[in-house]
Parts: sequence; C-alpha cells; structure tokens
Amino acid sequence: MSNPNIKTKVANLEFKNPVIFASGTSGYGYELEKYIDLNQIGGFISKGIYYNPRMGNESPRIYETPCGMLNAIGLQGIGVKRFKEEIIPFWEKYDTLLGVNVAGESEEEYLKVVEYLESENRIDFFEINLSCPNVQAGGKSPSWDPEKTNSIIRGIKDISKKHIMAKLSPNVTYIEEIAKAAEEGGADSISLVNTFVGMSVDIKTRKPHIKNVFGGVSGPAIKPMAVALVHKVFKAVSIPVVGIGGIVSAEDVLEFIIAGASAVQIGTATIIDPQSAIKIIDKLPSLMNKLSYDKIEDLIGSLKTGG
Amino acid sequence: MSNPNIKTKVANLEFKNPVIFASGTSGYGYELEKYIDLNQIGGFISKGIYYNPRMGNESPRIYETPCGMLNAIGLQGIGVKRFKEEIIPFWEKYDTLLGVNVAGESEEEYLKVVEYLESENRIDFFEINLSCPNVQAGGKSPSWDPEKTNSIIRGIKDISKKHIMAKLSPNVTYIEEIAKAAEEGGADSISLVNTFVGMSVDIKTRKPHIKNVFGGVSGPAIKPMAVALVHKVFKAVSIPVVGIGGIVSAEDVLEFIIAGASAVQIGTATIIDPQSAIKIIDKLPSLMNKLSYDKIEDLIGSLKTGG
Amino acid sequence: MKGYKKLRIIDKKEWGSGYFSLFFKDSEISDSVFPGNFFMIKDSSLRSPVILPRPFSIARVFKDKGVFEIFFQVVGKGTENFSKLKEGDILEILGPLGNNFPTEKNKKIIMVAGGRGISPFLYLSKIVEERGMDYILIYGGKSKDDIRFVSYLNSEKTIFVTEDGSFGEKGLVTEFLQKGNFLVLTCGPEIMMKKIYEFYKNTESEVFVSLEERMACGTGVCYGCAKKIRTEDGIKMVRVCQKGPVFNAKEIVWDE
Amino acid sequence: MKGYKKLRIIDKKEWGSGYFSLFFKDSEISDSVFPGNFFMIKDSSLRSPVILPRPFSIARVFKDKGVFEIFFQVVGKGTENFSKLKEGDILEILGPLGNNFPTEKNKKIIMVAGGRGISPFLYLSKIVEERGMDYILIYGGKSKDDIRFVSYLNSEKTIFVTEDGSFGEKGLVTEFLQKGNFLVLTCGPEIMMKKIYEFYKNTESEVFVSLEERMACGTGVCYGCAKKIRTEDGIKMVRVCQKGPVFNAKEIVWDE
Ligand SMILES: Cc1cc2nc3c(=O)[nH]c(=O)nc-3n(C[C@H](O)[C@H](O)[C@H](O)COP(=O)(O)OP(=O)(O)OC[C@H]3O[C@@H](n4cnc5c(N)ncnc54)[C@H](O)[C@@H]3O)c2cc1C
Ligand SMILES: Cc1cc2nc3c(=O)[nH]c(=O)nc-3n(C[C@H](O)[C@H](O)[C@H](O)COP(=O)(O)OP(=O)(O)OC[C@H]3O[C@@H](n4cnc5c(N)ncnc54)[C@H](O)[C@@H]3O)c2cc1C
Ligand SMILES: Cc1cc2nc3c(=O)[nH]c(=O)nc-3n(C[C@H](O)[C@H](O)[C@H](O)COP(=O)(O)O)c2cc1C
Ligand SMILES: Cc1cc2nc3c(=O)[nH]c(=O)nc-3n(C[C@H](O)[C@H](O)[C@H](O)COP(=O)(O)O)c2cc1C
Ligand code: FES
Ligand code: FES
Repeated sequence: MSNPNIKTKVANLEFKNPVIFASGTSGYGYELEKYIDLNQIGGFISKGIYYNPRMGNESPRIYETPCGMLNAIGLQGIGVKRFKEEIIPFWEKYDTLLGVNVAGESEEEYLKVVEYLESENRIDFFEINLSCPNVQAGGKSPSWDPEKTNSIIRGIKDISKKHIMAKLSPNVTYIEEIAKAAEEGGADSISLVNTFVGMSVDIKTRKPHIKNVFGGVSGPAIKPMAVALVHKVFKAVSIPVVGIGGIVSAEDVLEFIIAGASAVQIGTATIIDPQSAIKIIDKLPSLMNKLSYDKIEDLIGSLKTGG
Repeated sequence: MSNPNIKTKVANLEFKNPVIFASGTSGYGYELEKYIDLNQIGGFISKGIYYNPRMGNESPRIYETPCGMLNAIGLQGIGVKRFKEEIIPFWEKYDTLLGVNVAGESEEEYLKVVEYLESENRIDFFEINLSCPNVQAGGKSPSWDPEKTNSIIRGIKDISKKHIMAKLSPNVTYIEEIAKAAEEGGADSISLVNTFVGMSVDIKTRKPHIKNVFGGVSGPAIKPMAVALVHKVFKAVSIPVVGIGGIVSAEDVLEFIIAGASAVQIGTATIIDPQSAIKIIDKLPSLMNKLSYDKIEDLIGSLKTGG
Repeated sequence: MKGYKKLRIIDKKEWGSGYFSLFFKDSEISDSVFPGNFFMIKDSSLRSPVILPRPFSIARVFKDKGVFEIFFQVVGKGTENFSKLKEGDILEILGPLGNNFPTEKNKKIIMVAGGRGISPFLYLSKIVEERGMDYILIYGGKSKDDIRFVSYLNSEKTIFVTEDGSFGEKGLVTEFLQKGNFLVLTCGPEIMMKKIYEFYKNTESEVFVSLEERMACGTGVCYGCAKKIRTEDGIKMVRVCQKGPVFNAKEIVWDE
Repeated sequence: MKGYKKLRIIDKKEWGSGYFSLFFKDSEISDSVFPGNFFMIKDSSLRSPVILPRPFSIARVFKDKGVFEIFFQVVGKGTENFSKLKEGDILEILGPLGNNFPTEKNKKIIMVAGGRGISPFLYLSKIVEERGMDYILIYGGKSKDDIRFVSYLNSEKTIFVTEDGSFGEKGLVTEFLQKGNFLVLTCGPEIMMKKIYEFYKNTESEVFVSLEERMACGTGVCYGCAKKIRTEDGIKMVRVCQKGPVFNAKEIVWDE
C-alpha cells in the first residue's frame, strides 16, 4: 500500500487536498469550528459578500427536491466592513487557503468589494460570483453574458494581485464562451457550477415552496450536468477548473477530477453533515489505493474517450 | 365526493386526460400494447423520427444518475417510410391522440419529414424536436438559437395544417426568447423540457459511462428545473405549454399544471414501469378530490405568487 | 470533534393517526438536553428517500435510563421514512442544538401546545413540577386523535382541548387563555402562536414561542431557516437554528 | 394487463463474497419461465436508492413448489439494496422477459458459465438432464469464492475451474473447451464469451451467448440496451431486451 498524494494546485494556489468548502453552504467558517478542524480542509470559500450588509430573501428559503435542494437565500450577508473586522481575525488561527466569494449588483459593486478587501493578507483568493442577479440589467446575471463576464473579471484583475477564480452559472447555452471570456479577462481559474434555476409548487396551497418563487438547485441531482459542464470548460480553456455540483463522496471527487477539475468544492454535502468534507478527505487515500492511483495531479482531466 | 374533470385542451387538441407519453421513452407504441390499454392514455408521441432510418449511437447508451438517468440513444429510428407503413396502421386501432416527434439534421430534413407524413390522417400533431444536434452547425441544436427555432417552425407551418408543438431544450440562457421565437413562427403549443446535457465517469476505467461521452439527463432530478422553465415560458407566451421533466406521480402532474402546463408528458416514468402513466391517470381524480379541485382546466397556471 | 452520532432505535411507539415516537439511549444527550432544544436527524443508509436531515424537538427524557424520545407526525417523505424504521435501525443525530425555553420562579407558567407541538412541554412540565414551580399546560388538537401522552401528563395541571370536542374541552386553545402576569410558552402551528402573542400583547405577560421554520443544516451554515426578527440593530433575518428555536414573541415580525 | 407483480421475498441466501439469492413464489412465473429469460426487478418502496429496475436472469426453479430464484452479485447501488432486503420484503418483478437458450437433441451441449453467469445454467442443466440430453457444464471463477451451487450441480457433468486453482481445475474456462460439433451456450463476462466464440468460429459448433447489456426499461421502449447485430438487413443496433438476451454469437459484432 502506497500513500497516495492528494495535494493539488490551482494555478499558484497549493491545496493540501482537493476539497474546498463552497460558498454559501459553509457560512463564514466559525459555524463549523465546533464540528471540524478547519486546518484539515483543502480550502474555504466564505459566503457571498456584497459591499453593504444585505437582508436576503424572505422565508421559506429552502426546500428539498429529488436528490437535491432548492434555495433562495438571496445572498444575505454582513457586508465587507464586518467581514474585515469579524471574519478575517477568526481565520488568522488557521492556515487553510481562504477565498472570499465576491458578489455585486453592478460591475462597480464587484470592484468595490475587491478594493476594500485587497489589502487583507489572510485572503488567498477571490472567487467572483458571476451569477448574482444584476438589478440594473433587470435581474440578468453577468455570467449569462460573455462580455459582462469579461469586463468584470478584467476590472477586478486591474485592481487585484490575488488569484481570481471566476465562478460560472450553469444556466447558459454555451458555457465555453463564458469560460473563454473569463479566461481572456485574466481569470486565474474557473469554478463551476453554481446552482440551476429551479422551482417547486405546493399543490395544496398552490404557492411556491420558496417565497422567492425561483431558487437554485444543488446536490446530487445536478452532478451529471455539472460533470459535463466541467469537462466542456476543461477542454475549452487552458486555466485550471474547479468542479462543483452534487459531490457527496470521495468517488464523486475523483469523477470531477478525471473529467478535468484540478480541485473541487462541496456545498450541499456540508449542509447535510458539517463533517462530510472531512469524511471525504479521509477516504480519498484509501479509495485511490484501491484504484491504484498515486497522485491526484496525475488524474486531472485524464478521461479516456474514444476507442 | 364529486367526479373531477381531468380533460384538458392544448389549443385545438382535446385530451381525455393530461398525461401524454413522451417521445423516445415509449417506443412506437406497440411495445406497450401488452402492458396497457393505449386508449386510456391522454396522448402518445412517437420516438423521434428522421427522414431516413438511423442507427443511433453505440452502447453503452444509458446510465443511472442520482434520481435520474443519462441517455445517449442518438435518435435511433426507422425513418418515415417504415413509420408510415408499420406504425400508422398499428395506431388505427386506437383513438388516442397521436403525435409524431420530428427530428432533423438540417432545416430541410425537418420539412421533409413533415411533408412525407402530412397527409396521414391518423397523426393528430407534430412535435418538433428542436434539440437535435445540427450536423451542419457543428452539433449545435436549433433550439439553442431563437432564429433557427423561428425559421424551422415557420417553414413547417407553411406546409402543414396540423397542430405544431415546438419542443424546447432546457440547455439555454433565455428560454423565454426561444419560446417566443417558436410562438412567432406559428407554433400552436410549446413542450418542454427535453433532457439536460450531462455526463458520468467510471472512476475505475476512467471512461465515460456512456460511449457518446455526453448524454441527456431525465427523471425526478430535473423536475425543479423543468417546473421553473415551464413557469417562465407560461408567463412569456400566450400559446399553451406542455410540461415535461421528472414526472412520476399524480402530485407531479398537478405541480406542472399549477405552474402553467395545459398538459404534461411523462418519459422516464414509463421506462421505470410501462404502467406508470396509467397508475398516475387512475390516481388523478382521487387526488383532486382530496384537494377539492374540480377541473384540471381551472388549475392551469393557477400558481399564487406574492402576498 | 462532535458531529452526527449514530444511534440505535431502542424502542418505537406507533400512536396511530400518523404520530410516532422513537427512543434512543445516550446519556451524554439525555443529561445535557433541555426543553426547547432540537436535534437534526438523518438516515444516511441507502434506503433514505431524502438527503437533508430534519429538525425535531426533544420530547420526553428518562434521565435515569439515559433515554430520550422524539415525537413526530408524518407530513412528508422524511417523516414517512422515519416512521417505517424499526427497533435496531440506526439513525444519525446531531444535537442538542439551539436555545431552550426560559423558566422563572416568580411567575406562573402557561404552556400552550398545539398538536405535535406538545414535544417540548412533556419534559418541561416534569422539570418545573420537580422544581416546585406553578404551571398549567393547555394542550389542543383537532380531535382526540391529536391528543397523546394523556396518562403521562399531570391531569390536574393540563387542560385538554379539541376543536371537535371529542376529547377534553371543545374549542381552540386560545379560548382557554387567562389574562394576567404569566410566563407563556408555546409551540405549535404558527397561526396559533401568533394568536397567543396577540392575546398577551398589551399585558404584563411575556410570551416565548418555538418556531418551526424549515431547516436544511441546523448548524448555521446555510441561512435557510431565517426569520424576520427585531434585533438591537433593527429588523434582521435571523437564523432560527442559531438564535432559536425559542424567541420572545415580541421580537418576531409576524407574517400577515 | 400484466405489469410489474409485487412479490414477497420468501427466502434469502447469503453466499458470501457479495453473492446473494432471493426466492419468490409465483406458480405462473415458475411454470412459464425458461433458462435465458430474465426479469426486470425494482424496489418501489421509499427506501430504494435507485429509480430504474435492474435485469436478472432466472436462476433455479422449483416448479413443484412454484418457487423461483434470482442469483446475483453486488456490483452497485441497486444490487446492494437488494442484498439488504429481508424475508417478507416486497419487490416488483416484470417477466419472464426475452428469449431463451436453444437446446438440441442431437448435439452434445457445452454450457460455459463465468461467475454470476451461472444463473441460467442452473435450471437448464436440470432440464436437459431430465430430457436425457448429453451435456457438460464448465463453470469458472477467479477463486473458490466465485463458485457456488456445488452440491446442486451434477458433479459428473461439471468442470469447476478457478483462475487461482483454489477450487477445481486451475486456469480459465476457455482452456477446457473441446473442439467438435457442439451446441455451446455461454453466459458471463463479455470477454470470456468472445473468446469462446473465437475458439469455435471455424468449427461446426454453434455458440449462443446471453448478453448482459445495461438495460433501463426491459420492455423495449427506451432503446438503451442496443447492441450491434448482423441482421438480414445488415448491421443494426438491436435491442437486447427484445431480440435477446440470447444471440447466436456469429450475429454479434464484437467490440474490439
Ligand atoms: C426546531 C424544530 C423542531 C421541530 N420539532 C418537531 C417535532 O418534535 N415533531 C414533529 O413532528 N415535527 C417537528 N418539527 C417539524 C419537522 O421538522 C417537519 O415536520 C419535518 O421536517 C418534515 O419533513 P418531511 O420530509 O416529512 O416533510 P417534507 O416533505 O419536507 O415537507 C412536507 C410538507 O410539510 C411542510 N413542512 C416541512 N417542514 C416544515 C416545518 N419545519 N414546519 C412546517 N411545515 C413544514 C412542507 O412545506 C411540506 O408541505 C420541528 C421543526 C423545527 C424547525
Ligand atoms: C439480461 C440480463 C441478465 C442479468 N442477469 C444477472 C444475474 O442473474 N445476476 C447478476 O448478478 N447480474 C445479472 N445481470 C447484471 C445485472 O443486471 C447488473 O449487475 C445490475 O443491473 C447492476 O445494478 P447496480 O445498481 O448494482 O449497479 P450500477 O450502479 O448500475 O452499476 C455498477 C457498475 O456495474 C456496471 N454495470 C451495470 N449494469 C451492468 C450490466 N448489465 N453488465 C455489466 N456491468 C454492468 C456499471 O457500468 C457500473 O460500473 C444481468 C444483466 C442482464 C442485462
Ligand atoms: C444554501 C446555499 C447558498 C449558496 N450561496 C452561494 C453564494 O453565496 N455564492 C455562490 O457563489 N454560490 C452559492 N451557492 C452555490 C454553491 O456554492 C454551489 O455552487 C452549489 O450549491 C452547487 O454545489 P453542491 O451541489 O455541492 O451544493 C449556494 C448554495 C446553497 C445550497
Ligand atoms: C431514452 C430516452 C430517449 C429519448 N428520446 C427522445 C426523442 O427521440 N425525442 C425527443 O424529443 N425527446 C426524447 N427524449 C426526451 C423525453 O421525451 C423527455 O423530454 C425527457 O426525458 C424529460 O422527461 P422525463 O424526465 O419524464 O423523462 C428521450 C428521453 C429518454 C430518457
Ligand atoms: S438551517 Fe441552515 S442556517 Fe439554520
Ligand atoms: S432496456 Fe429499454 S429497450 Fe431494452
């Protein structure tokens, strides 16, 4: 039995292991402290943050769907000021790579968030949540449009020296176009997928199960779609890809990595059990041993097609 | 206990009940004859048909995913000539509304299929499968593009007097645009969704579980996405909408109808059990009684939002 | 670090009409739990038809035996699955979570339970009784099928109420409230709790309610269970699993 | 009209190493089924972790008792779930479906089974024996853990083969084939069946194989189980669940 190497790199970011906590499903980190050792995880991405504090949507905000869940939290958040004052100090105790998920209702807001936090050394990378509804554009999200995507990423790269990870929405016709636009804008990596637009109706009351009517679908249900989109983007761009969508097991992690992901994020799994990621990380080496795999890095995009 | 009325109309088409067999998951109909009385179902849509017979993809073609399945049959089919000679006569025995799912690798091919079958009186409507990969356009599907959608539907309306149902792919950024393009092209109704692009990898062999690499995801996993898209299209167009995606129960049928569908199609449910639709149809009246609903037609699009 | 614990169902009770109790043995939990606390419970076996855990209040606690009880009603797939499990089956349980009901020596306590909302008051009524505190429990349901634990509850302190009069008094629990200076604790349908709040709004009584907001994580990471609450910093969407489930009724921005 | 039948598991056998048998009682099925036929089996209870039915060959049939057996190996979630069911649990079964193995009076029959591919030959060996037909059965596996039914099979007619020699002969089943004019029937890994076909390709023997193509419906509606087959009209993608699962090996376009 060898001891498989589960380290991985996403451009300049070196992760202890390929499992990153996804944004919005892991709080700010402190919520998890009593359940897990935050030094054992590959990386952590905080809840999406706007410049100002934000109330979020009314309840009900969540509903379970077949093998998945629907959410419309509405990016409730504490804003950059409290983030800097309360959350950054919390993370000083840990050496795990920390990403901040950046949200904005307009291009300017994305820039303002990055500008405000750029000087914080504890932040290792910004993940740009391009799926936020843009109020000016009638609720359309920037990652539905290659030009918007390009311009936001370019603007951020101009003012930030940190690693910029562009997080894409799956709700588009040509994901490759959006991914290329982010790459051309200077993104250091691409993460996908965010949630799929979904809805559920209570047939008794005839009301939507979610107050906001529409929500985002996450969890195992979306895994095959997410793997497909990750593989498409992996083939379309030359920057690294971080895979997200329905990962609940070590097997799922390898599936995304073989399809082209350099690392993965887990979201709903942490909602199901705060220790899911730790259990997955613990299982990776023995799973790799069983399959005679030595290094995560050798597996990235190693899918065998044709023949 | 009243006797709820489960009849429904989709423009000029009057269905005995709202449950239509979806294309590609019900064969040509004869396969089901030994399991169900084909006169009891709301409607039937045959397997997608190109002008010429078609071999389809290599195996494996199917794989189960969380609460769903992935398929890449590749529209294997018998072509219009054998369809006319072998399938139409079979359906003469039944009075259930019959739709033909029309496929094409080019705009011309769609027209050729409709032209060939237009004079068949047994065919009540054509469902235009706008999700076929277009070989000329490098595998892009017409329903990813409003102009292509519009032009195919317009072309078909010019040569056909039958009801034209435009079947849309969910893999697009703005479903409303595509739906409106179909409506402007003259479509009598819109059906959605076709399958979501997906993929699954065998981590042992590192090969895709499906020979074709990519496939389409169907089944309960996609239900919340499908309901959302149906509701969006219902609000965007004034022609009737037929809801498809993950329906496996009478409750699911009502969910789609309340969200805006005038009728529904069931696909994967028939693969799971050839009698699923019959069981669902049998259960509808008692479910409606329990919820104090009198008529399916009163429920269409009756979603209560706001407040 | 502590996470979900795998606990064996050591006993099960089918109450009829869709009500069930499951019993678990864990002295760490039964020693530390207090009425109002809740657990997130999931079935992580292959057989589970749902993926998210579900929240349940602590019901009875048999501290000497290290045994605690969850009392629930089947309303959907998650609870249906739990209802089909048998003695010996394993569930995963996280908790006790959340805050708990306040108690106060100097005021009479009025507990008001609607249906399955009886859970927290089963143990609480025993605790306040042991402490020699004054209380009454008003326990209502649609019909006698919604009233359980009759022999467990102190009949001198409990007013049973059913809408159809099939057990105890006929009417709604709110018809049996008394004005005065009480500590009112309630758990049940939101509409009932709101009415109780309104009944006591301009009195000296304080009302505390246990909110049954839909939860996904129970650990505070998802912000799914937020409820509009008046805080020092104004109205905020507050996570019920973190600051609750018990709130002072006057902090709550009640739905119209 | 006939659809899925709800049948109770009347008995279960755990063979070890991931092999299981489930037994069902239904005289209609046990009277009509013939080796090669298969069933689609699903668990439509809440507890099922998969949604599609799974195909399984008929294994033993105890006609006098109206009992039939499904013998399977755990390879994924569907089979894992089936392996956890108990006597008394209900499964839904559709079938018998598909065609069956041919038999012929005038030729010696050679049956070749690989691992769980033994299923159809359990009953078939009894049938041909009863009919007084000449046959041998070559039954191979990786090790002794893959060999079952030893006392049920006629030891004079059966050659047991294991790759590691831990039971019976050491080697691969293909090393024990005899040239000549036989009716060769085989079920097991595709690579094994292909080798057997190649062994007999230019001889008088005919080879029939049972294909284990992945299936979704089993009823012919989905076209998921298609395999490249040489037909009168040229090479076609033929549905294994409709024209098979048993095919003449020479009709099959074998994968490279
Ligand atoms: C802190 C807390 C304590 C609770 N304690 C108990 C308890 O002791 N006993 C008990 O029986 N139940 C209790 N509940 C409610 C219980 O969690 C829900 O009934 C359960 O989650 C429903 O799961 P399900 O899968 O069966 O239903 P689902 O399929 O999830 O939902 C079925 C229907 O019930 C509704 N529903 C779901 N969750 C809730 C909810 N939280 N409140 C109201 N309606 C809901 C849904 O909108 C849907 O219409 C508690 C809830 C909370 C938040
Ligand atoms: C006509 C027919 C008869 C069969 N008879 C038997 C039998 O008597 N006993 C028995 O144990 N099995 C039999 N099989 C195979 C059995 O159907 C599969 O093992 C089962 O469907 C796997 O389900 P699962 O959910 O456990 O695995 P899945 O999770 O669906 O798959 C697990 C792994 O097994 C592979 N796999 C899935 N299905 C098949 C398949 N059909 N062939 C090869 N690999 C597959 C998958 O690619 C995957 O890697 C038969 C198959 C057919 C088509
Ligand atoms: C409750 C919830 C809140 C989320 N909030 C955010 C967010 O603030 N920013 C963001 O980029 N993604 C957010 N997401 C998306 C997740 O980060 C992730 O992309 C998605 O859930 C898919 O992964 P999963 O299937 O593992 O959950 C949220 C998801 C959920 C379920
Ligand atoms: C095996 C299979 C084959 C299909 N073939 C077709 C087809 O030929 N034409 C078409 O328009 N849709 C086809 N579909 C899509 C279905 O008609 C339906 O839109 C989709 O499966 C979603 O519905 P469901 O979740 O109820 O299955 C196919 C789906 C499956 C699973
Ligand atoms: S349930 Fe997730 S934050 Fe409360
Ligand atoms: S399994 Fe569906 S056609 Fe054979």
